Amino acid sequence: MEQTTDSALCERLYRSLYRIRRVEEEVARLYPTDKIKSPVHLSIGQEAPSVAVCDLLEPEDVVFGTYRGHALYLAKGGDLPAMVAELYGKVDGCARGKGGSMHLIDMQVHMMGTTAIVATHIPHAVGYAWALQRQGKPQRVICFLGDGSTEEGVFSESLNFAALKRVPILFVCENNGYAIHSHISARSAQSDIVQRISGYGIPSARVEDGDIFRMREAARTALAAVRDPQGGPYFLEILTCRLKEHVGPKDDWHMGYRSRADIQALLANDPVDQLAARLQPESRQQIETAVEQEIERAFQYAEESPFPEQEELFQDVFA
Amino acid sequence: MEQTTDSALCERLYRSLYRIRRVEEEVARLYPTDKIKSPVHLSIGQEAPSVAVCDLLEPEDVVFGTYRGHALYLAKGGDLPAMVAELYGKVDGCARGKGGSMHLIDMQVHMMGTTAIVATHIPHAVGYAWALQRQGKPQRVICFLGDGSTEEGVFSESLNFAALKRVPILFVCENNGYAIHSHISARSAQSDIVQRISGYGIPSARVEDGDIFRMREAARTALAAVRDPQGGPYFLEILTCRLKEHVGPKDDWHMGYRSRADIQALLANDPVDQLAARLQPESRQQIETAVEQEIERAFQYAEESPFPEQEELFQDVFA
Amino acid sequence: MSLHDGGERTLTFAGAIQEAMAQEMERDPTVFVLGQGVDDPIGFYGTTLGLAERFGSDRCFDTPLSEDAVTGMAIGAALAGLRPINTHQRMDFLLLCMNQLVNIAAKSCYMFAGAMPVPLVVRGVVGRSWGQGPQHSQAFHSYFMHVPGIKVFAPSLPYDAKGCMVAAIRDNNPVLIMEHRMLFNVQGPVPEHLYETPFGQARVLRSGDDITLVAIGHMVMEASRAARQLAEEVGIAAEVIDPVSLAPLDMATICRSVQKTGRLLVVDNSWTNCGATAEIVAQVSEQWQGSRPVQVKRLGFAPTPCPTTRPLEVDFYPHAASISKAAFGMVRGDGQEWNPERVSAKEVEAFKGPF
Amino acid sequence: MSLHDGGERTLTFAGAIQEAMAQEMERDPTVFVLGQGVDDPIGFYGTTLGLAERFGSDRCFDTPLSEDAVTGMAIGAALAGLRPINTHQRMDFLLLCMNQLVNIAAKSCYMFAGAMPVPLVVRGVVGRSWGQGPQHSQAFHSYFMHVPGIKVFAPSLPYDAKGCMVAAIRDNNPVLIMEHRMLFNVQGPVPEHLYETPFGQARVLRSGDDITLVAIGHMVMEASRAARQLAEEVGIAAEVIDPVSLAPLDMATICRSVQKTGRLLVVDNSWTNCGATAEIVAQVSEQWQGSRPVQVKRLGFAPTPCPTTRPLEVDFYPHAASISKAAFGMVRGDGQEWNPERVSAKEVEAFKGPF
Ligand SMILES: Cc1ncc(C[n+]2csc(CCOP(=O)(O)OP(=O)(O)O)c2C)c(N)n1
Ligand SMILES: Cc1ncc(C[n+]2csc(CCOP(=O)(O)OP(=O)(O)O)c2C)c(N)n1
Ligand SMILES: [Mg+2]
Ligand SMILES: [Mg+2]
Repeated sequence: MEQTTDSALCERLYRSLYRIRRVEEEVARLYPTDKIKSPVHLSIGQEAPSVAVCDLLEPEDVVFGTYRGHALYLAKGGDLPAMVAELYGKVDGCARGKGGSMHLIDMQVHMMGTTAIVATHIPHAVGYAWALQRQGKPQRVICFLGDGSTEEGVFSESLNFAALKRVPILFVCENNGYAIHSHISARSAQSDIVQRISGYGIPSARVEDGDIFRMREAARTALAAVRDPQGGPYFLEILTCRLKEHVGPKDDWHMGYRSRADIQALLANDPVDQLAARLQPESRQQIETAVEQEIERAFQYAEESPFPEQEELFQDVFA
Repeated sequence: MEQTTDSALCERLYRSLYRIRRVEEEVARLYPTDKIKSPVHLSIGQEAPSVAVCDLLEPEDVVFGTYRGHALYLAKGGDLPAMVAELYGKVDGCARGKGGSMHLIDMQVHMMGTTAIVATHIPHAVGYAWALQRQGKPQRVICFLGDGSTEEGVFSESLNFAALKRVPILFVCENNGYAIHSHISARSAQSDIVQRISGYGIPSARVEDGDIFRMREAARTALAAVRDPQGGPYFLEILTCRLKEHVGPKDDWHMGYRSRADIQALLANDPVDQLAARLQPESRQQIETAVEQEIERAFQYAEESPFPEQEELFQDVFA
Repeated sequence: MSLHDGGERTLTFAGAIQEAMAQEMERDPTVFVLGQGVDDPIGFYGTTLGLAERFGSDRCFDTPLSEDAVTGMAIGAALAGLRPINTHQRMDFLLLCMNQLVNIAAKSCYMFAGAMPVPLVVRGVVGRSWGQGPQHSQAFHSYFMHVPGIKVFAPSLPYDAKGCMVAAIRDNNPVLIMEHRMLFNVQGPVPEHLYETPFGQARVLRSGDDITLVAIGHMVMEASRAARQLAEEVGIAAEVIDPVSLAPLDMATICRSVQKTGRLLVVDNSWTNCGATAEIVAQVSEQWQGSRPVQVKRLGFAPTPCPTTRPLEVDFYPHAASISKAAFGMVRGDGQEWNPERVSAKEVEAFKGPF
Repeated sequence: MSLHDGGERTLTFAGAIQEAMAQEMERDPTVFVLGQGVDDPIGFYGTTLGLAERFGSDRCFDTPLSEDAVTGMAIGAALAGLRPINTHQRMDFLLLCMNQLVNIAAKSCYMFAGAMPVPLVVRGVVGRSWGQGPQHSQAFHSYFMHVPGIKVFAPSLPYDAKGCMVAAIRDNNPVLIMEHRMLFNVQGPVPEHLYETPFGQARVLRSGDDITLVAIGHMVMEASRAARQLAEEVGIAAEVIDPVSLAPLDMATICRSVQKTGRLLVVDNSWTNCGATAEIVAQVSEQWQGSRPVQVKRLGFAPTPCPTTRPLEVDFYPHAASISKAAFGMVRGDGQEWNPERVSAKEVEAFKGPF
């Protein structure tokens, strides 16, 4: 891990990482009770890209993400109780229970609604960024995407469009090496995604070692390029590692489609542990206690929130 | 134009080029009579890529092309009377009139049926080539495509698949700079297609000057790579120029979306003229006379062929 | 709303669309047009002519051949507060962006409990005639009728071409407008001022007591011809209804007519199987619940892909005489048959391609 | 064909599919399977388990996330003489390859006058329950029924899961098989030998004189429960028909039943609008031509996207009690109402996700 002397930064990043991890651990713990009746795609192990990038964003900046969206939602400042209530299918959920874990949204903090069809959101992000550009708005759009989404045709189409119109947008590819149980090498001859897209004329960078500070530095460079009025799109690939099964709360190392050994280097850099070790014990304690309390309240809130009324079934089909 | 002393080659190429051009000129001439009741996308000006590549093919090699398919159909050895009859919508047409100009086919010479949805045939060609590979068959697949088709998502998806499985296939991109009236620079930041696809790890080459011998040499290298049992896909981009309007028989220089000046260099290398000038007058005369007679017979055949019977409407919906 | 509230001014169907877009772009700076060739010299069958010049190249612009991403990018722009109009030269190409339209545009508002509505207009042209062939002739309105969350217009009159466009642009939801290639040159009264054709309101174009003809898109012209032929040649009075809005669908007007006539013939510019004709017939039958016999019948594409060659293409489509014949059979009973003469369809015959 | 010609051996629906594919792959070396995750430890809900090991990685293999190209590449392989089976974990993802399926697979044979048939099997799984939400719960069989040139199966019994797969693999045309997620663990008799479920032949699962229940896919289970409930609790005898083959559709069997009962209730695992229910009702109504009153009604998804939260999801789907209630209303007349108790659906309740 890179050295940094900025302890406020360390605390901020740790708080965000720890909070995401603990929320998801709670989700995983609760899952077998069947209180959360919808597929959850946990980010445990891959919290860092969202945290690193969002740490540098302005509140007005807009993020688009995927069904694996808890980390991004929380890192961007999304409402935690509303998220948990959404997982519970309750009316106080961020989508009134209609969306569930795969369809989180918090327009207050410019976290756009996420969808469950891989790669569909990529052109939305480009279109949104193009619209902001046209309207001369200063905020920027960041589009998070998985490695699997880069194989969908719409990804290439979107990159071509972004390059053509010099749309100011930052793509952040969270390359965890897998789409469900398929390793990237079974899906593409070129596992290095930055290399695969090199022909589009979009500047790019790749962070390979799981170091959150390096991710953050790369994101800073990327954002500076995207914020430059003469800038255009930028593509940032971050290697990372999903620790749980693709969907659901369990570990799946026993399945045999991957092994811990493959990701030893990334695991060694797990920023939750690393930052924890680096903080002053008291400040760490303070952060963790506050987070635990917040989480407890959030789950309490979700427990107590009612389910939507039957007539809500028919509401909001049209605006 | 490159020098070559092989007069048999020159004659062969000239015959093929001249034949395509003259067939299409006849189509254009006849078009206003309304005998050909379907959209025609003429290849006039861009006969050379098909001729150069097909000159090197084995009869068993398989070609996939587009709705702009007259040149490829003829260069691959497709049945001329059946093609003209198809344009007339007659029952002796290569698709019994059901397809028309956009849907030519001649399975006898392994010219696969062409379709009218841009880029759809690209994955077919890859799948076909993959199937041949799996079956250990020696013949190769050549997939012709337009510059516009490279913007469709399915193009990238297909390239990724071909690279992944090392499918032995030759892509030939006939880059005429336009999709209908849109110049490539209005559609992509990167007009150099070989450059745009450089990240896929597929070897490639680009022929820029319209010289048919250079095209043929590039195709020879490409085919050698694709025929190599250890080989995989190869991408050949050939700059070329459509001289007529996008669809229909007319010139369209007056429309103002392009100018002759832009393509001066390519025009200067028009291989029909250049080869004509290089042949012995007698052999040129012989070729042209034979071609004219063949064309006359083909149109005669089409004229005389009946339309399909009414009940054919319901035939061949299913195999 | 009367078809003549603007006096006697006429425009073509294409001109009416162009005017609607231009006036709305003038009124609302968030409206913009994107699609292949919309800024070229042809101007999308004339419907986008002059827009790029007048409103600038960021409000009317060409796109790459990327139907899927372009639809997605229009959705993204809609989420950012703009009002995109995305064109498709053929509805057949819509099959490339079904995911964006059905999985996203139609669901975004609901899935996020109202927080992400998508005000998007999609224009899809149905090709026909002169050898368009199997892949340039399809009409997929029923695909969008099937799915909640997206509205569907299919105007047949220049008046509604304008009114539907205006209503679609102003609506806060995704709206598909099906435009038939054969209609673009048809002239009709079109008021100069801005007006909206309402969603969910059918138009009774001709009244009659013997049979109800519901026709969609271009088939409205053929059904109107059939109604004239039926009246003039065999004295049958057909009521002709143009639903205009397919989703929502004005079943009340259709049922009121069927209540009177007891006979319903639905004619579509697509296949009947699981199509708009199936839905209309099914709804009428459900509403009747056996209380009184009603005769129903459907006409549409032959159950085959569209052949290219003219003689087969001619049989592929319903037309005035086949509609007349079917209506006659329903009104006069199975015993009698009538083989009416083919009625000329000028807009079809005039079309000499190529596109 | 009897459901018991293989004796008492039972398999799950998923096991029946797996067996069909394995036996066909054994029989015919041109058959192969491709799709996301087909060779992973889960084996596509168990339906592809062991195939890669047994037949090699070129006959059962994983693909990139490229539905469009993978469909196209399967079509290409089919043109080259192979028999691909392409899987989709959700039918919702089929929207990404509609162009290949509708514009190519369904038309290739016709467009080239028989020279390029496409023997392709497409397997689409319909998700349901436990918060699958709006984008993992759709059934698009009607999209394929709409278009000529492609066949559609929707088996509900393990017996037909095998028979349809065998028939689909052997057919020389594109065949879509709709497989419902809730059915995968259902057990039923499945003969070990190879047999084909015929295209265009419906299955009468229960006979009765009062009302005809036509149910599609998973709704066959709910309709059968409703029929039991109706018989036991209110003495109404419902005939239950599973069309099995949706294109071609066996209307003769349905009409024969309606002739007897005079009442038709069609229940689908999709929206009704322009769906399979519309087609079946429309065809019955057309055939009747008013000669005798027949009551018709349809049930399907609520006219909304599918909500994720359980209480709303429960109301989104038709179920045994809502079917019983509707049937009761039709048989006993509008005056009477009955609110039957909710019948438990084990296969739905047992499902605890996540996928
Ligand atoms: C278009 C589409 N195809 C397939 C799926 C099924 N699916 C859900 S998640 C997933 C893997 C995506 O991998 P990646 O983009 O790397 O994201 P990750 O899950 O690793 O975060 C797949 C294939 C889907 N949801 N959408
Ligand atoms: C998917 C799709 N989008 C749009 C069209 C309309 N269209 C027909 S030809 C064409 C241009 C294609 O350009 P290119 O691939 O360069 O081929 P060229 O016509 O220049 O030979 C377009 C846009 C189509 N047929 N299919
Ligand atoms: Mg991944
Ligand atoms: Mg071109």
